[in-house]
Amino acid sequence: MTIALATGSVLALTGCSVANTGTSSGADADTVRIVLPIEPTTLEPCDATLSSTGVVVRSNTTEPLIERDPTSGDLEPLLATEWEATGDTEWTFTLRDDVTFSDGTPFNAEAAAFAIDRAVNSDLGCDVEGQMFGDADVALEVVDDTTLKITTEAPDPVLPLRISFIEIGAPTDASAKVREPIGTGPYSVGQWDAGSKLTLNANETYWGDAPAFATAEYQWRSEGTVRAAMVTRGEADLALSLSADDGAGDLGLNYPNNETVALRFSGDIAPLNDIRVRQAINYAIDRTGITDSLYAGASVPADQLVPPGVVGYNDSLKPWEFDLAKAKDLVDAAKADGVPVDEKITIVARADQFPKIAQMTEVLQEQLGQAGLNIEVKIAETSVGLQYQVRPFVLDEGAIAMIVQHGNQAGDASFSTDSYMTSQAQMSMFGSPEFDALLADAATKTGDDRQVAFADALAYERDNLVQFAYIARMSGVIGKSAAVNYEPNSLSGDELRLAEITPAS
Amino acid sequence: MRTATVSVPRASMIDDDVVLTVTGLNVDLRTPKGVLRAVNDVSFEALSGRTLALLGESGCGKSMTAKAVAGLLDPVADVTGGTVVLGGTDLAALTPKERLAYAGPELGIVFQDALTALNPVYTVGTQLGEAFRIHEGLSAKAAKVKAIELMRRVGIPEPESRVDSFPHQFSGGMRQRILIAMAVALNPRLLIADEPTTALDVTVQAQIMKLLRDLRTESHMAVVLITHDLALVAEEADTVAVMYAGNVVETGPVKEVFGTPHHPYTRGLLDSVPADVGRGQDLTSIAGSPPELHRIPDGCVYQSRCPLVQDICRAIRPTLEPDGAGRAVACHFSEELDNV
Amino acid sequence: MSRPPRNAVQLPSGGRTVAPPGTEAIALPRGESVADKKTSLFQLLLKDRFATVAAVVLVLVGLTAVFGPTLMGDLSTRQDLGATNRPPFSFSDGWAFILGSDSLGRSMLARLVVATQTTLSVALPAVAISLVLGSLWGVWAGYHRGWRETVSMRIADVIMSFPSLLLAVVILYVFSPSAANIVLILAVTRIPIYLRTARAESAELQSRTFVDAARTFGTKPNAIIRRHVIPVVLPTLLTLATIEFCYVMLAESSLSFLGIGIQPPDVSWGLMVAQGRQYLQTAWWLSFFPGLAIMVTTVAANVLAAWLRIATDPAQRWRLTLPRKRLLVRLPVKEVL
Amino acid sequence: MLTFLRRRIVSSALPLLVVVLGVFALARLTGNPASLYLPLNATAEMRANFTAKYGFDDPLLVQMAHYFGGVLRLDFGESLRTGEPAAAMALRAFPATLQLAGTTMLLAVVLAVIVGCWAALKPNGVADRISSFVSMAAASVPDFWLAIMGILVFAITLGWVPTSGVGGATSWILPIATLLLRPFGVLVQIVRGAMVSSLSEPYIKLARSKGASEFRVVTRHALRNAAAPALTVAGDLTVSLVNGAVVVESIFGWPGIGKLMIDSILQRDFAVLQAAVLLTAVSIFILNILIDLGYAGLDARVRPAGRRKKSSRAASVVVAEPKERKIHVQTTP
Repeated sequence: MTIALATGSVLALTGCSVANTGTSSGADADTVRIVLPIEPTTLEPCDATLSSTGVVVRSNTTEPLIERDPTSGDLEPLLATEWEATGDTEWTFTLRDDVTFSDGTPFNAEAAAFAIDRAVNSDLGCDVEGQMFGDADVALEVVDDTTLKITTEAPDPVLPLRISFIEIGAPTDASAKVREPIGTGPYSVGQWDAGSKLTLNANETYWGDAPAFATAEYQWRSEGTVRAAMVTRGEADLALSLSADDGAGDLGLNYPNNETVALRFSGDIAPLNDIRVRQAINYAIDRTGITDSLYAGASVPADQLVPPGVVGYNDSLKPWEFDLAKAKDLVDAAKADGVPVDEKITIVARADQFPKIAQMTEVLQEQLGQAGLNIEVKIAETSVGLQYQVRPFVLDEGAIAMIVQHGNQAGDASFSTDSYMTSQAQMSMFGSPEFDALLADAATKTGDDRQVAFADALAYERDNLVQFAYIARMSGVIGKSAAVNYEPNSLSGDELRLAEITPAS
Repeated sequence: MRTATVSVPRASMIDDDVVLTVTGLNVDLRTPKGVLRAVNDVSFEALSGRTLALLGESGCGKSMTAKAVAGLLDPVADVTGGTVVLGGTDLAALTPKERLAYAGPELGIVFQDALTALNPVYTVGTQLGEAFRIHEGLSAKAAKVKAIELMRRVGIPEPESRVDSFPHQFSGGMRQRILIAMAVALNPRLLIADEPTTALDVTVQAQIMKLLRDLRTESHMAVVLITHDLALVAEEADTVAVMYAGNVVETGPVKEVFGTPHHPYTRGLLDSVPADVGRGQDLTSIAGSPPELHRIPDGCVYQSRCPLVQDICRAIRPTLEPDGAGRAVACHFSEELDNV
Repeated sequence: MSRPPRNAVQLPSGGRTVAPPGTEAIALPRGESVADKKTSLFQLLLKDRFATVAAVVLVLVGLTAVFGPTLMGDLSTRQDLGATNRPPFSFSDGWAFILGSDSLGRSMLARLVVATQTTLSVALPAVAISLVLGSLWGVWAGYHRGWRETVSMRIADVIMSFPSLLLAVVILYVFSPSAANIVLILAVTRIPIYLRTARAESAELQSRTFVDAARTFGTKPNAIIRRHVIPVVLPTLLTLATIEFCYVMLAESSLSFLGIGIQPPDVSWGLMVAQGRQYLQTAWWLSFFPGLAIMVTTVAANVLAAWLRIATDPAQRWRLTLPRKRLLVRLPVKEVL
Repeated sequence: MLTFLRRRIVSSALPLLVVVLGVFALARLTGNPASLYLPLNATAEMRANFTAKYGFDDPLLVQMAHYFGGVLRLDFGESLRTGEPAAAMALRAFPATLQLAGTTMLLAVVLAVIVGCWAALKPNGVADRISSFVSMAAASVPDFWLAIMGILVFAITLGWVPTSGVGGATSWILPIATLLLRPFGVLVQIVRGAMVSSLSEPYIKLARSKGASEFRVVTRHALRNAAAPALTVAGDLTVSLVNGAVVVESIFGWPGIGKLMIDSILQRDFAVLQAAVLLTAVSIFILNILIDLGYAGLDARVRPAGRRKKSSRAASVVVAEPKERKIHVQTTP
């Protein structure tokens, strides 16, 4: 009646229809369908270190000069065929000569230099700059079409590793980011219906082997249950970022994702300023209980910030044992020395940072409480959580034990220690001059010396500083339908190489 | 007043035909205190071209009787006995659906409060035309023409321009005319007028009663006038049925009943009207108030207020006894009444 | 036409207090005394099985909220990582685990009981605050009309078109995500609902005769509002409040879903449903029981409110007391449900 | 009518401005978004650059002046997240939400009218109780729970509908069903209540006395009168659907304005948030005007000033019957 008419007219006002109304179900042998937790905000190659962007972009639409093997950690040639240090601060890269961008623009040293300069030296605020280069700029010299010289301000033994994070996009605007870049990868950006779907098409002029699927279709759903459901129902071939309880069942593949979860202490604020309290916390945590009950045994207790396979990993360190009595003794001892152990310690966690973070927070509160500490919890949305996580820190709320999750994707411990351990690091709340010196020394070393130096530094942190209570080495779950073959690796959440996916039949 | 444009009256062309016969009508009311008898064994006849008045105080069951005849009882009230024969059909035996065919063409009803009885969201034209649309299947346009004719018939000025107005844009008297127009739209045999003038002031009341009278004469309808106004009954009705506590206590031609009341209640009513009291006589009123439905005594319904009450009145309820001369009364002592 | 006698006397009305609509002309029993009326309201309640059940449920929920947390002690927080997600209705683990255990091995029953208090202590104050503020404001605006009405309605427009989620994020950012702040957010964002309804009713009432009459006696506006407007508007607003009670519980649960609701270790039904959604496929009971609790409480509140509305309305009360023509009795309760 | 519209627009412009100003100020209370957009180990210099680039260190009034300067040139700023024009993002997302909300409300109203009328025919009867019980129970289930359960049952177990996404007709079923329940439940109560009181009005008896069938009585006479309160509530519910479809949109991957808004809030994407709020506020404002017009269409008594063709006629009639009018006035005590 009239109400219906009024509502009807509202409906009619909407005029045009929802952008894309093509159905998304129904398997197509030429298309691989992937469901992500969130929509990439951009496909800009210099932001590919953001995992939402990188998972689509890296080694799919654009490629770096060098890529790192996620399993062995070795650097492999890609757009560059070889590279060597040609001076204290100078590296020379030899590039392929048979590559063109998907729009036909030739790939050469000029293009590579443009891309690196744009990512590292410009004011664009590229994510890769912040992640990998910091304030340091690099000088680029194009020797000829296939030779590129890169000079750093200070000696940098891991420059090739850093370079491996720079995706090379076709020369475009140096002063603005591009949403849909042109690259050299096996795929190029097809249709992007913002909000609902993104399609990549195979790049017909690709220099390497053609990928198995002609198109790749990305969708995004925020709920893990829904992503899992899409795979079980055959609406998607791969679903990323699942958890054990999302219901993917047999279609869920576990893989270690290199992420380490830890409690990071504000070691300058009482009562966390006493090392015995920090040690007590380490003893009070039932790590096995957490990994078994919350993660169904797919993750394991963590012993240090970096996972095995990373340069600097110390394989002699073992996870702290669960010993409540010892924890209580340590707290009592601190108390006897006048440490205000009754002051509250707030466990801060970022909501939805990783699966079951809220439950983990509750477990930690319970377990630390049993050691005789006064624990409160605060689960904050990301923006608020970041104020506790990075400088300038929130310092007026008493002692903070922040739950952090760190993934070292670069394969070198220096990337972790620079961010989390030196006393002035962006995400470290305290340190010591001795420790800083150890790390600085290690950073200049190469080869086996580097491994030993960082491993010793990590042992020093554990014995003398206790900046962290390491909790779990995480694992990820990818849902995979029976229609495709794919073997997840530690990088899968950040770099999902479409070329590695093949039809099952 | 122009009338000729409306279709030829279907009601009887001559007066004094029996149009409606109500016999032994019982209406029960489901209430929190249990099932109560609201209308008890009521019988009357309505003749074409004549007006029957149902007279009584508020709550005596006269409106309930009218609604039972019209089939408009509330869900809590049920007809539990008796017949309502209109033009040869017992309406009480019909299903609500079958009744629809009679509502309008055979029977019209005029309600008391025209403002609430008219639907505020439709124009009067729409509402006037509705009966034609329902029963004669006319188009909206044709129904509107009929509506204008009807408005003219009941004396509403400028009907062509007012047909699209809404009820709230009319005065009280005009609204009542519209209600009457609706009731007579299909020239029913029987018109029930339920306190049609109570909400109006005296001058308008007279205009409305004249309209009703004219319409009755024109189409030889039988009119059942429901009122508590003795003067109105005296002016307008041919016969009267006096009701008390759900029962008809006295009935007969108005002149006779009002002239020589045979029931103490009728007598009491008449005595309380100043105009009928001779100079020097005391103005009386009936002591007490009518019994509530769940406290109606076993014997005579009027026993608690009756000046003539005897033991027999408390034991046996008098039935309505016809006197053979067109009158009937329900009182053990009706003959004694004249001597009081 | 002869005129009716000017001095015609109209007959007196019969006594009546409570009448079904349309049965005005029938004398019905006179009203009982006030004391009688109160007991009869209770008796009336007992006559209506639906309403009785609803009342019992609400009383139980209320008692649980008041005494439950004390009775449960630390049972609701005692974790057992070795016995997580145990299914419900197994008697082997003792009464505390009759509804199973949650993802940290805590007793579902104990947590539901403790959550009752949090849930009600968010929902009830939120509804009460917005009801009181919104209604008074609306009645005031509607009574005075003019600029006060216009300004109030535009303010309501502002609140209505304001994204309540932004407000939630801001308040939780500037302050901390506590139950009190969630009450504040929910209360503020729901004020316009009452404001608009109260204004409309009050604007209509202020032109009525009995308000006019009060005005001619020189009664002050506030007194008129208090004595004549509010009592008339109140039933509508209370009905609205019952519906809002449901809305507020759901909104709190939606905030939890978005991670900005009640924060652990506090626990509310909404938070339990939100957290349990991760386990829908493996442990349905984690979100099912708290969801059921929300539903049962809401339905009970609405059934009782609907009943109360009829029971306190003189024009409708009779409906409850009628002997039925075709009785519900013939239908077993199960089928009716 | 034009006068009414003009007055309505003028009196609503200010609230719109207040909404946008409020969103502008409140959003900036939630802190500098730099840490969200920069790498975790970004240097202080990068932070300073970012802040300066977007003017987040300017005084609020300066930022506001800057923003509204842009708005006057129809420049609503760019998204921090995607770099796209904020207005384009909001306009792109809006139709999806409006279609979803519009279809949902249409269905909710139609169903609620049917069920509400059915319930009102016998107040307190079996139908009334069942419908009241079912509608309230339906409306009290948390929507995200319902959405996920719907996916598990109807998409996975039964395979009738797709799990999520915007596609063919079947992909609309679950989101609409999820969104439908609350408006439906609330509207059933409202329609029922309004119908009960409308059905007890004397004009219903009048319609019956004309021989109108029960269907005609309910649909033509009672419903039209009961429509006004239902319309108000339906309007409010539509507003909360447009504003509050966040949960359903996120779960079903529906690219609507609710999802855009919550993402913008959590990501401190101020320009997009402002554009989205402005767009919804304008649409709510239009909706409210439509509701007012609907009211006027439903009931001549509340027709706003300005459309005076008919009332001039009414006035002339009062003049034509001065006597009756006068007497009427006199006899009113």
